[in-house]
This record gives sequence, structure tokens and C-alpha cells, in this order.
Amino acid sequence: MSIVAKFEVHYSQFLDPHGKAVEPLPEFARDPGNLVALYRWMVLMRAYDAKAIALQRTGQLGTFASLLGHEAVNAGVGSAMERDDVFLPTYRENGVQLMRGVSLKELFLYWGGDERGCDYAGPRRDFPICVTIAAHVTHAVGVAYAMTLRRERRVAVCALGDGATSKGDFYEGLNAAGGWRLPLVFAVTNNQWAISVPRKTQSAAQTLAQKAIAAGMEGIQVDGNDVVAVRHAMDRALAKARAGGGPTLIEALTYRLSDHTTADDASRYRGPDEVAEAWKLEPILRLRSYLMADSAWDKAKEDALLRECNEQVQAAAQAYLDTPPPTAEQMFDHLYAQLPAAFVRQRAAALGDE
Amino acid sequence: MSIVAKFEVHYSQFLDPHGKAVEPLPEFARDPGNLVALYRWMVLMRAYDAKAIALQRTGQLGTFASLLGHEAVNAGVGSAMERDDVFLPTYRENGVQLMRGVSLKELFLYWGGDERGCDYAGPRRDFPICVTIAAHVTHAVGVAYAMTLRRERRVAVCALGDGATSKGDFYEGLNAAGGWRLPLVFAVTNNQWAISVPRKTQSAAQTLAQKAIAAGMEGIQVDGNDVVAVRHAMDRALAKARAGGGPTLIEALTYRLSDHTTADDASRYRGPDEVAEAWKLEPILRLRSYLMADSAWDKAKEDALLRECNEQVQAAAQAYLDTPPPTAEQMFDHLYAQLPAAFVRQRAAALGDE
Amino acid sequence: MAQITLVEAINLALAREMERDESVVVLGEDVGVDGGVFRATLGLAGRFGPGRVLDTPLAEALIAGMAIGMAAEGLKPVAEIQFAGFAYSTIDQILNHAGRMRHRTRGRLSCPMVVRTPCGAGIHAPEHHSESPESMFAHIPGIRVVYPSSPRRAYGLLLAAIRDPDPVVFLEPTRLYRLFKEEVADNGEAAPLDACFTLREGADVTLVTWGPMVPETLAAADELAEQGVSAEVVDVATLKPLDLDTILGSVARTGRCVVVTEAARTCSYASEIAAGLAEEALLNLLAPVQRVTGYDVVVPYSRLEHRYMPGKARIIAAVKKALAFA
Amino acid sequence: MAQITLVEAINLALAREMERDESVVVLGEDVGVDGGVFRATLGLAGRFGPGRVLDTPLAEALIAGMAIGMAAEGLKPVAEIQFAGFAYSTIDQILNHAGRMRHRTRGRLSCPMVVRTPCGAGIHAPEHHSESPESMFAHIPGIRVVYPSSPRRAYGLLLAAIRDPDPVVFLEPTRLYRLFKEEVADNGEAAPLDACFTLREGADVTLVTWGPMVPETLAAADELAEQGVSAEVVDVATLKPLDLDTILGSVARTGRCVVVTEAARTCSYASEIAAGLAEEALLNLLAPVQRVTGYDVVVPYSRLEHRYMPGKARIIAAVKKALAFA
Ligand SMILES: Cc1ncc(C[n+]2csc(CCOP(=O)(O)OP(=O)(O)O)c2C)c(N)n1
Ligand SMILES: Cc1ncc(C[n+]2csc(CCOP(=O)(O)OP(=O)(O)O)c2C)c(N)n1
Ligand SMILES: [Mg+2]
Ligand SMILES: [Mg+2]
Repeated sequence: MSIVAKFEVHYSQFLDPHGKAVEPLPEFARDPGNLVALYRWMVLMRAYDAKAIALQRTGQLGTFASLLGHEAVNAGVGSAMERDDVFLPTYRENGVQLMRGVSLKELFLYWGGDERGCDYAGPRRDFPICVTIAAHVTHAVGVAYAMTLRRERRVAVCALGDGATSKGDFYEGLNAAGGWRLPLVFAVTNNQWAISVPRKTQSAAQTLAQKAIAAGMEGIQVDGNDVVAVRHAMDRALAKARAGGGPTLIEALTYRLSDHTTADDASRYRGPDEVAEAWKLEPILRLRSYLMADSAWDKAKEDALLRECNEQVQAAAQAYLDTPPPTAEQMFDHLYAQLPAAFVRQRAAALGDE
Repeated sequence: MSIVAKFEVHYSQFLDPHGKAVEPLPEFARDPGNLVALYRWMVLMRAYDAKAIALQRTGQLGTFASLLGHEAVNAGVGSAMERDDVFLPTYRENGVQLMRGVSLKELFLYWGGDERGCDYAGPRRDFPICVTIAAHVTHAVGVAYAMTLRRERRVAVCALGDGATSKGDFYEGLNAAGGWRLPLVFAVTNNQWAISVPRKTQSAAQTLAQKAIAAGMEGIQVDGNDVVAVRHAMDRALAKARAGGGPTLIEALTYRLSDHTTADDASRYRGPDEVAEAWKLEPILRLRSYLMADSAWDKAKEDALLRECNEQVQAAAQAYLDTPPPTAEQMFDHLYAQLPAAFVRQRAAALGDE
Repeated sequence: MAQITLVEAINLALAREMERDESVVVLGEDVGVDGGVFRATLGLAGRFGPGRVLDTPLAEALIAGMAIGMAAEGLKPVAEIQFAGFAYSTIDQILNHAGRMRHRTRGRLSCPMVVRTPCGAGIHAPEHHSESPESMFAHIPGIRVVYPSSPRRAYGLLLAAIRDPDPVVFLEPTRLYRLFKEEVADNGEAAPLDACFTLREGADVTLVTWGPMVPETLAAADELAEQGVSAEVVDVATLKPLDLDTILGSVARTGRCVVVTEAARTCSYASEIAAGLAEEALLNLLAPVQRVTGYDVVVPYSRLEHRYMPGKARIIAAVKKALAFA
Repeated sequence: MAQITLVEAINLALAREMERDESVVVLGEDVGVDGGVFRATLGLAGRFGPGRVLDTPLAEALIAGMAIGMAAEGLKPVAEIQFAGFAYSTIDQILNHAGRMRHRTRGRLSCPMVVRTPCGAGIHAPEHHSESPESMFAHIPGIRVVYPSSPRRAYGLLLAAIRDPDPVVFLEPTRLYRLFKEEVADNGEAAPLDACFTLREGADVTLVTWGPMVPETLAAADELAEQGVSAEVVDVATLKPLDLDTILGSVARTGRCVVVTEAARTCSYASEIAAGLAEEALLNLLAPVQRVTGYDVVVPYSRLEHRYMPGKARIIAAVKKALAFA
């Protein structure tokens, strides 16, 4: 018996749940202005989230997947990326999307059941939300491959959940990304649940970060409620990718504080104690505590920010509600670059059929 | 930064390429009779292989996948399993199948393009050869789950190749097997090639054994040209599985000395030097060297064995060639337990249509 | 006898058969403590234990492949795919293995398994929750494809599907899960597989449909009746193998046929029915067969899906066209 | 102009388009140094480098998904799936993503990609090497499905497919790869997509087919001609979208139609053609449309596959039946 390979999985946290720094902060976080900027985004995300749920509850939006508790992951990922990188999101990264220039109105349109919400005016090359779990991991491989082939210094960032790490597409993509050393970062949000299925049912792997080992790439675990840890891991992974060092998998540990979606009732499968415990770790309070202790933030600023976010969200919701409904030709007009003759009659019939 | 998980991948070899023991042999291998028995199987496999290729070359058999060089893996796996375990093979484990009671004639029938070759008179519950790479890994999970549910002490053994470890089904199955701690052994034959694609193109993982880490299970690498190492690893994995200890992945390192199949020409993508080097490591010579040095084997026994194997193979080939061709109703008669009325007319038409 | 919904009928059939036959196991995503996202497996985990009601990892090919292994090894798995939109990754396993295991081994191994999945649009759900993949499954040899349209038929057909010795893809019309209730006797009696159900007799035209479009088609028939048109309505129920004789018999009487499905038109199951008629009913047809189908487009997001699905108006228009044909 | 085989024509088109457009990349299993198991990509890796001719890991969903990512990011991937039997695991990606990306993003992103795969039985290969999945692909909205049947059409149609701004599933008839040669001008001229090719004109009956059954159907037409029956032969070539008009025009003249495919009958593409005729050609049909197809069974292993595939005799018998119809 000899040992032919050895691996370690590292975990990183900078701010503990009380907002105390437990490690010297990385460069970017030493400037409180940077952290305040992240904080503002996180608060906007929460305001957006609350509004979306309110709209859904009042029948003005379709099924919505809340990102409550995921604000640090979203802000860490969103702030680290460059504008011309490509982001491939799931439904729980609306926060990242906002930071990349997707508008609140576009997000509302999307959840309102309107494809126009995926025609992002901002990040034109970002992918739309991938609903079929993990399918987009393979898309990310293709995107990153294209970047490499053209010798660009861009990076693809693929977001996914803990449940997604059980799916074949995840692994096929991960394995290929490792093989070609692609400029690709896998941002895995381990929020402990995939609908009603707990993390430990998904896999006997102690960490999801170690899935990277199967692909011959680096995997790291971070405290996903600590925006500094997420951002720092992203910074390093992106820099490595840009330098040709290949892909990284980041497992961000957090908790889904909400139901899976507005169509779900999480109390059916998990107890209130667990959720209450998780609230103690939540990311916004943590960052605020740090900033307040640092005197970079105060009550007045908080009130002003909340007002500002609510107004912004309110205005976007109104713009969404004011958007005229899509018309029947939209079923046909972006199906092909040019609608084939065979379907022209169907289009006409659809328009005629009120 | 803290370390949250640590892993090691072990490698095991007992007989070196010259047939010298480099470690104290495990219990079963201390009885030369046991090793002679394995040797006899390995020689039979090679005789079968040669005959199958000869039949194919003369138009008497369809495309055939040779197991040349894989005799130790086959014998190690086949000898370790219990009769009522379930084996799920690919096309390169005809040797294991023989040891489990599949007849030479059945194998010839299979390669001759006749489903009757999958109706094994011996191991009734073993799976037929799985041609779609890695699909059977998920079948193995179902088989092992059924065993567990019924509290049996049986084990499922799933064989696959290095190429198969890139496929989503492999990972989905592995991950699930780990999660349920199923009585399941994954016997991965890393023969360095998947048709023309070399092992290193499949994955950046240094070993295939480490793929197990992603599933939270044990993975181990063995010298796949050393039947003692394969058998020993199988013994341990099977015992662990039977004791409720869960699955194991065994990566057996060997080399595909043949073309991928008779339809392939390996010289298109690999040089003769590499193949010549691999021949120096091949398993039959190695075991013979050991047995001869141990005086458990000699030239006379060898000659007798070769004669015996050739006769056996020849007789089976003849029985295969003498088998009347399948008839058209066989397309219909095992499609459903009972042919639905809707297809009865088709069956009649097929029989009428000569 | 209780008045229950279609999804309750599914639940009832599952419980009944798990009780009767301990080799029946249920597996899928969220089928355990959550009882399935539509509650089709509600209470089963509590009653039969997590060993027989398995929450699987999030992996559809695994679910299908695992069911194949279980079935070949003697269990009777009933696998749930959460939505048909996620069932495409099971096609490889169902086509290449479930439908072939018996044939390939000449009867030595078989796959008595059911893959259940909710299908169809119209529930204002997100993308991929509106699929109608029935024709893709119906093309696969060696399997059955069943698509019930009422609580009673769902109960009886699911029992039949579980008891069937071969693989069955069991499609469930999401839109009808809770649309109406019906009295269902929980008597363990299976409904016949491989048979169409004539839901309404009529003399002027035959309306052929299945699954989620059945109520809409019946409503069209009602409205037509008010207008003096007598429409026969046939619920195909088992799409593979098809009981074409019932349809031919009806068309022989009515001389006109409209086939209704919400699936995209090209290579839909409506094409199969129309082809069968083109081959077997030419002399009986007084008017061309018409397919009233979804368009050959992606099912739009929820805000537009009502414009995608064929409704009563389109069915009635097709019937009128058939009647007007000289 | 050289006489070349169909697979050589594929190779020629790939090389031509890679030369012309550097965004074209080829990916798949063994497509690199080996040149593909059928040699369709022979010499490309040497000529254009491994960056543009990628040997992928053994993972079909990856191949399709990666192509989607590449295409959305501006490349023009041409992916090879080694055999159609392994293409089922790409359906999820093709249906849920390739065919939807443009629609979903309202034209912001698109998928100009080709998925090539050899199809059909009759080469005495192992199991899963004999598939005819065309109707499953043809059901998918937002894509094209092309199935050439001669070297010249293969060359022109593949060029068209690569240049097309939307996803194309490009099926190649394995049995015809080297069956015959044809003069092919390597002039970079694409053949028209979305159009049927009338290969032979005739007055008595229309034979509609595509891909691997084309030569057999032409042979049947030859034999029929000797017997005084004049058969028109239409090669559908692009199955989605279908140029039904050409077929309708032909049937309007002949009054009889036989559709030929080796795919399993139920929900085959032959059903789509027959349905189109049932809908649009009733008054022109002098006899029922007939589908000459593979049986609804698993394609048997090689020793029996000749009993599975519809041959000249079955085509001729169907024509005779159509002619005898009163
Ligand atoms: C392939 C596929 N299977 C099933 C589903 C249904 N589904 C939607 S979300 C979800 C759970 C996802 O869990 P995870 O990846 O942890 O993400 P989270 O929702 O926690 O963010 C499931 C099963 C789906 N969307 N796609
Ligand atoms: C899903 C699937 N894709 C592709 C193929 C074609 N194919 C047959 S064998 C093979 C290579 C398999 O390599 P490996 O797993 O290393 O097994 P080996 O042949 O070396 O024993 C390929 C690509 C297949 N059979 N199944
Ligand atoms: Mg989760
Ligand atoms: Mg190999």
C-alpha cells in the first residue's frame, strides 16, 4: 500500500456571526467604503425580495424563488465579476444579476411570466436563469471554452445549489472544465436544502467543495453568510482563471431562510428551531454589525437606505405592472432567426384566434 | 483558513511485473492452488479472446471487444464474487462472466448478434452487457438498493472503464450509492484508453479512484495487472459491503493491449512503443512467473492447459456456429410479457414477410 | 365512496398497491416527508417507511436507472419525476434499457416499473413546467404510455400500470390534479390498459383526445350539443399501445374526426391518430381529419400560455370546418 | 469533380466551412486524431488544430450542453454524437435549451449549432448502433432536423446547417456512408434547407422517404417501373420544418402515397407525413396512405436486423395495395 494522492479542503471565514473579524481582512475589505457598497446591494436585494413575495401573494406575480439569506453570496459573486465576464445563474441569484446590470423591472417581468424579462438591456451576454437544475453547468463549459479559444481574459461564472451537485450535468461540466483548465468559477450555494431534501440526503460527501477533487480542480468552502469570505474567494478564483490557472469550485455555506418558492411550505419538512438558529447567522445583520462597530454605518444611513431601496423597488414594480402584456406573435417571432414557411400559417392562426 | 476535510488515495500491488512479491501476500494467495485456479481462468480468457477475434476476422462473428490485457482484472473480480451477488458488466468483462457461469457459447452468440446470448443459463440475475457507457451504474444502484431493502447479504458489482467515469450516469450512481451506503462495488478498469481518447483527456483528476471522494465513499487504486491486488481489493470491498459498510470504488490500472474493438485500428492514435511497454506489464506472464518460481506451475502443465482451453473454446465456437439463426417472431415474443393486441398484426406481417 | 381529486386518486392508488404488494416502492425528489410537490405521495413515507418511499438525490437519470435496477431485481418501483420538463434526461434510460431489458435477455430480466410525471401547461408555473412529451415516449418500443384524465380513471389505470409486468410511463395532467372531483371507490380494481374510453357518444363527429385536454374537449362537445351537433368524445387514455379500433369504430359511424392535443403539432401524438385514420379509415371519412394542437413553438411563459393552448373555441371551429366540408 | 462517398462529403463540408469561418469548431468523442469512428472528421484536427477540433470526455449531455454555451458565446459548434443510440441523453439539452435560447431571451442569445449523429440500422453493429430517432427530434420546437441521403445533398445540406443561425440536428445515414459515390463539387454552395427533393418523377404513386431508406425506395421505384408502375420519389431531407407542399403537390398528381421509414412505426415521422395528408389531401387520395415502417419493436441484434428493416419487397407490396384500392 502506498499513497498516490492527497487532498485537503479548506474553509474560510473573515467575519463571524457577530460581525467580528476573526482573520485579518483582505485588501478590498479594509476600505469600509467597499463594504458599505456591498451592504447597500444586500439591502436592495432584500427589499426586492420582499416586494416580489408581496406581489406574488397578491396575485400580481407568478411563483417566486426567494433569495432571503443568500445576500452575501449574491453580493460576493456579483461584486467580484468583471463586466464582460459571463454569468450563468439559477433562479436564486437575482442579486448577482442586479449587480451586473439586470434591471429590477426585468426581474419582475421574468417572474411575472414574460420572456422579455430575459432580454437584459445591461449584461447582453449573461445567460438567462436556468430552471433545469445543473444543465447550465455544461453551457458554462462551452462559454469558457470559447473565451479560451479566442484568448480572451474573460471568465464564466456558473451559480448553482447544493441539490444541483447531484446531477450528472454538474459533474460532466466540472470534469470537462478541469480537463481543459477553463476560466470558469463554480459558485455553489449550499443553503442546506433542495426543496424538502436536506443536504445530507444529496450526498455522503462531507463537503460539496470536495466534489472538485473528482474533476482534478481546486475546491474551497467559505462561510456564505460572510460577504468578505465569498468575495475574497471569488477574487482569487477569478484572478486564477484569468491567469490561465483553470477553474475553481467555491462552496458557500448559507441557509435558505425562505420557503423554496412561494409555492412551497417549508414548515412541512423542517422545524422552526432550525430556521431560528439560521437567522442568527444571516448575512445582512452580520455586515451591519461590523460596519456599525467600525462607525462606517449608523441608524440614519440605514433608514435612508431602506427608504431609497423601497422606492426603487416600488418604482420598478410599477413599471412592471404597467407593461402591456405580451402578444401572441411573440410565441413565433423569436423562435427562429426567421420563421420557416411551414410555421407562417400557424402564426397567422394564432394571431387570428382571440 | 482551516482544513475541513482530508483525503488520501492508496495504491496496492503485491506482485511486481516480474512476478516477484513486493508485499506479504494476502491469505487466499498463500495457497498456490488458489492462484493456479486464477491462472487457469486467465488463460481460458485469452484463448477465448483469440478465438473470438479469429471468428470475427473470418466473418463468423460481429464486432468484438477484446479483453487482451484485462485478464487479471477479470479474474480478480470474478473470483471474489459470490454466486448470488449480481454482476453488471460492460463488453470488456467476458472473463468475469465466464467465471460466473455464463457459457462460452452464450458469449459467442452475443457477439454473433443474437439476443439469446444474454439469456444466461447460469447467473440468472446478472445483468446483460451494457453497451451505453455508464448507464448501468444507475441500474447497479437500484439492484443494491433492492438487496438492502430486503436485508440480504448480497452485493452488486458494477464494472466500467476509464472513459465511463466522465459520464453523468456514473457520477449520479456513485453519489447515490454513497448516500445510501449501498452494498455495491465499482470496479473501474482504467486501461488508459477510451477508443482513441487517452485517460488524461477524460479528466484532470490524478487518479480515478479519487472520484469516490465526490461521493463520500472509499476509493482505492490497484495494479490491475496483478491479480492478487485486484482480488484482495475486491475481497475487502465485498466484505465491507456485506457488513453494511457501504460501497467502494476500485480503480484497476491496466492497459488495453488490443484495438478498441475489431472495428478499430489503434495504430491511428497510439504508437507501438507504448504498446510494447505495456506488454511488459501484462498479467498472465506475471502470474506465471510467480507460479513457476514457486514451482506451482511448469511447462507441461502450461501445454496441457493451453490445449484444454483451446479445445473448450473450439467446441463452444462450433456450438455457436451450429445454432440455428433466430427467427422473426423473436422480435416480438419478448418485447412485452404478453404482446399487446395492437402489435399482433405487425407480428403476423413480420412472419409473413420473407 | 368519497369525492376526490385526480391527485388524491393517484395517492389512493399508490397507498392501496403499496399495502397489497410489499415489493412496490416509491422514489423521486421530495416524495418522502414532503409528499411530493403536488402531494401525490402524501403520507406514504409515514405509513410505509422511508425504505419504501425514497427521497432521491436531484438526478433524474439516476431515478429512472435506479428504477430499472430495482425492477430487474424484483421490486416494483414507482418513480416520480417532478415535472415532465425534467423527464427528458430519463429518455435514454427508458428507451435504451427499461424498454429493452426483457427483449435483450429474452425474458430473463424484466422491468415492471412505472415512471410517473405531471404534464401539461396551464398552471401558470415557471418555464419547463408545461411539457407535453407524450409522443416522444409513445415512440419507444417495449413500454406503455398512459395518460388518465379523471380521478376514477387515474386510480384504476395507475393500479393497472403498477401491476403491469412491463415499464409504463404514466403521465398525469397537472391542470386536472385539482380541477374537479369524482367518486372513486378504493376497491383495488384496475382499469383496463390498452383501451380507449368513449366518454360521450355522438353521431356527427368524433373528438379524440387524452389527458389534460379531455375536459376542454367535453366542454366543446357540450357547447356543440347546444348548437345541435352531436359529438362523440374518445379519451385515448393508453397512448401506447393504441386501441385504434375504438377510434375507427367511432369514425366509421360519424365520418368526421378532430384530434385534440396541447402538444406542439409536428410529430405530436395527434399525428399518430391522424395517420392511423389516413391508413384505415379513408372510405369512412367524409371530411379531412383535423389536428387541433399546440403550435410548433416553445410553450410561452405563463403570461401568454393561454394563447398557446388549444381551447374550446379552436375545437369547435375545427368541428364546424369538418361539418362544412362538402 | 471527384466521386466521393457520403461520409467523405460530410468531411469535405466540415473542412470547407472551418476554412471559411474560423468560428466553426468541431467537438465530440474521438473526432480528433482518430478522425471520428466513421472518419467524418478525418484530418480536421491536423489541419485546424486541437483547439478547433476537440476530443471531449465521454459525456453526451456535456457535448450538447457545451455546444449550446459555445454557440451562445459566438462560436459555431458542430458536435458529433458517436451513434444516435447515445444521442438520447442530449435531448434534454437540445429541447430545453438549444431550441429555446433564442425564444427565451427574445433574440438576445441564440444557438447556431449543429449536432451530427450517424443513424439507422443495417451495418451489423452491436446494440444501440441502429437507432432512428428522427421523429423525437422533429417534435422539438425551435430546431431544424435534416437527414440527407446522398453525398451531394449531404455536402450542401451540412453547409446550410452550419451556416443556419439556429440549432440543427443533422442525422447521417450510417448505411449510406460508403454505399455509393457521387460527384460532389466542393464549391461551398449550400443546398436549400426546408425543402423536399423530388428524386424521381412519376404519375401513379408518390413514395415519400428520407435518409437511409432513400436508395431502397429508389430501387423499389426502379422495379416498379419495370412492371409498368410509375412512382414519384420524394426525399424529405429536412424533416423539420417540413415542406409539405411538395408532397401535397405530388400526391395531387398521383393520388396515392406510401411513406417509408425504418423507424418503429408508432409516432414515427411517417405518421407526421400521413397526418399531413389526412388533413390536406383527402380529396386527392385515391387510396389510403400507407406507412411502410420498422415494427414497433426494439431493433434486433444484427443477426435479425434484416427482418426488421423494411425492404424493397414491402415497399412494392404497399404500392400494389395502393394501386389495387378501388
Ligand atoms: C433537472 C431538474 N429537476 C428537478 C427540478 C425541480 N426543482 C426545482 S428547484 C429544486 C431543488 C434545487 O435545489 P438546490 O440545487 O439546492 O437549489 P436551491 O433551490 O436550494 O437554491 C428542484 C428539485 C428542476 N428544476 N430541474
Ligand atoms: C453513452 C455512450 N457513448 C459513446 C459510446 C461509444 N463508445 C463505445 S466504447 C467507448 C469508449 C469506452 O471507454 P472506456 O469506458 O474506457 O472502456 P474501454 O472500452 O476502454 O473498456 C465509446 C466512446 C457508448 N457506447 N456509449
Ligand atoms: Mg439548496
Ligand atoms: Mg478504457
